[in-house]
Amino acid sequence: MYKVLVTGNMVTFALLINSAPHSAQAHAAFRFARAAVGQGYRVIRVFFHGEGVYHALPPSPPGGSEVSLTTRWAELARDANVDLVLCSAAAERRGVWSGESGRAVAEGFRVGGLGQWVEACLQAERTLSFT
Amino acid sequence: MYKVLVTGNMVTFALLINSAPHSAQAHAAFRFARAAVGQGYRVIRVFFHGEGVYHALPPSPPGGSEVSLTTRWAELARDANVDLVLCSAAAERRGVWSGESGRAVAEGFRVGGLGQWVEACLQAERTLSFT
Amino acid sequence: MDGRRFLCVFRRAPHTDAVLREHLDLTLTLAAFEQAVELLFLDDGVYALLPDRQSLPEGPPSPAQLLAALPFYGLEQPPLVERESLLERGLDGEKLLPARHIGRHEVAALLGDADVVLSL
Amino acid sequence: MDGRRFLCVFRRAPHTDAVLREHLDLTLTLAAFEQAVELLFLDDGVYALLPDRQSLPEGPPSPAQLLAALPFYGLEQPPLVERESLLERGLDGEKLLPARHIGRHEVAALLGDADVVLSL
Amino acid sequence: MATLHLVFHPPRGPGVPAWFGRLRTGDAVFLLGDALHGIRENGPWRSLVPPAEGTRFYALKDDLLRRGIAAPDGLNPVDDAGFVALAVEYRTSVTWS
Amino acid sequence: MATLHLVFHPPRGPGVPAWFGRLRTGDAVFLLGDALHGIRENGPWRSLVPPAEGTRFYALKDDLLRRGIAAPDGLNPVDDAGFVALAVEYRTSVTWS
Repeated sequence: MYKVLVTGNMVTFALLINSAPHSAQAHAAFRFARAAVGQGYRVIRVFFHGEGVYHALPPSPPGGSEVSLTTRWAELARDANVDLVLCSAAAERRGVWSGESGRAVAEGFRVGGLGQWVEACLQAERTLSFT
Repeated sequence: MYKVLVTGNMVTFALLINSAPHSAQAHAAFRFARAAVGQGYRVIRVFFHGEGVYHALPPSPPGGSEVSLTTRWAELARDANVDLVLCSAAAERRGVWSGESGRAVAEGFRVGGLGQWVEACLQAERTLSFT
Repeated sequence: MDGRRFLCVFRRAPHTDAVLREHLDLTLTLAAFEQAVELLFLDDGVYALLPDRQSLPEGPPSPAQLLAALPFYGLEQPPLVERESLLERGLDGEKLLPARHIGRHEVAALLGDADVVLSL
Repeated sequence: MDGRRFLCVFRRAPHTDAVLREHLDLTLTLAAFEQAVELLFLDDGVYALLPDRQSLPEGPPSPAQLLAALPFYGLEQPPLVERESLLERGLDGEKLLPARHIGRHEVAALLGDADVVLSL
Repeated sequence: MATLHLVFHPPRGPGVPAWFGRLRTGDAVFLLGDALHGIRENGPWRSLVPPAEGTRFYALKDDLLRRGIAAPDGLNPVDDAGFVALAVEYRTSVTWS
Repeated sequence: MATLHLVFHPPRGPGVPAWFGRLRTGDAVFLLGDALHGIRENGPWRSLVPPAEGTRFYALKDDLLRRGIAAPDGLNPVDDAGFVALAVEYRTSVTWS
């Protein structure tokens, strides 16, 4: 659970993740988002592009000691209202999602277009790329 | 379709793929295997480890101009009897496969253990790593 | 929504099929939203600016073919390329696609003056 | 099945969580099949041989912790490390985990004399 | 306006890295993950910290601890909240990986 | 026994790459993908081909064509079947990426 401080007029963030879940960039992105939310900042959207779309594979049932980044992102999204958007073209190209077969992405993630990333860049006051 | 020449006493190969499908290494591995089979050599096993397990995500229904490496590997496996094995631990860690939920891997691929890679190394006369 | 100045930084070798294509799609979407967009090629990204020399083997479009589409999406200014990245790779003598050459010391100002930097 | 001499070459920086772990699992499986296995660390792989200095933050096991398990799987010989890779990274003065130091010119013979080389 | 440079890659040779030439006074450098190896005692980036021209260097305490690296003078160890504070302070950021 | 070296990475600086120091007489080098950029007319690896000590260099014709690179003397362009023939000829192979 992440405590969200309600404060006025705080900086907002949009994050671009272009790297697969087991990269240093992917870990840094999650730690950044978690800390930002914990400090009361708003992360309006995280956009998963390129190899980053592998984040949205539904995680295996818990059992081992590792909690996947996918699960941790989903929890953060739920608790702090972060919009996790997958690029549809990149996801389809990699077999992570298919519009036709209705293959599902992990809970907490949704599929969208590049336009949603542009919108996020225009709304947020800070944009960070984890690529 | 790949024409398989039947010849005696030819060199056998085992391939290790550690890279995601859109890498140069992944493409080189497929081209190598296709050519080897086309020349009548036997590729006894291809083992997908690390980021290589993303090869086994079921491809999106065809529509675009790109045919995925996943589909091409499956065709090669069928036509030339190549055993495509996914490392179960690496696949589970990345959400590509789950023993408990019965999530399926792409047609032509199967899930196995590291022991199957060792066996392939002991049987094959040549081992190549595409990592 | 206000207009912003975007700087898209291309840092990777372009021939691994989907990468350049996906990054350009993102850039073209910015243009479609009528944003001010600069493309900057540096480090291994500069290899994207090598022209095709002859007819190509079948396969995905070449970097040169992909970049040729930019003007049709309103990106009429040629991209920026960092001179030192070319030099370090022995590409300073090579014929390149049209580009505006800048020095490494000028990159800091481009980064700082943009509203949004996308590292691709 | 006959016995073969395996050379496992570790070339990547080890801290990106799953990578070293997965490569070591593969190596330990070779040992479990009673094969002759040498581990060779070079390029950015040599960072795996830095010992832990103090108690670590919570998280996945450190490279040093992972490597400490090798003897329990029958890999009692310390791994090989390439001297030039250490030197190029300024690690030649650092305290390292136990390893057998070899020169770059010796790597060719190791590669050629192995029955199977796995590049990890 | 000043930029926050996020560096993720380890050193690729003995020379000055390309990103160092793309800094200007007032910029900050955040070394992440394996980039920290650059500033080990004899690492190729050690002499760049702190540079002559007021660029500030930062790293995560966890990343330093995990790699057994003592922060040299001029490198500021921060926690995750410090990372966020930097992203607020600097209007743009760029990633070198 | 001789080894086939599969090189996938582009040059990382002006010097001699680490893999070059790991060759011995009789070994072969196969440059793949972006490694080809190393042997452009002024590329940092151009002078390594052909080396003094009988190492042979190979590349895929397609990779050369796609990057607009003319094969220098001492570099043998082959097709996919040629790649396989090399893997048969050399008993071990190693990948540098």
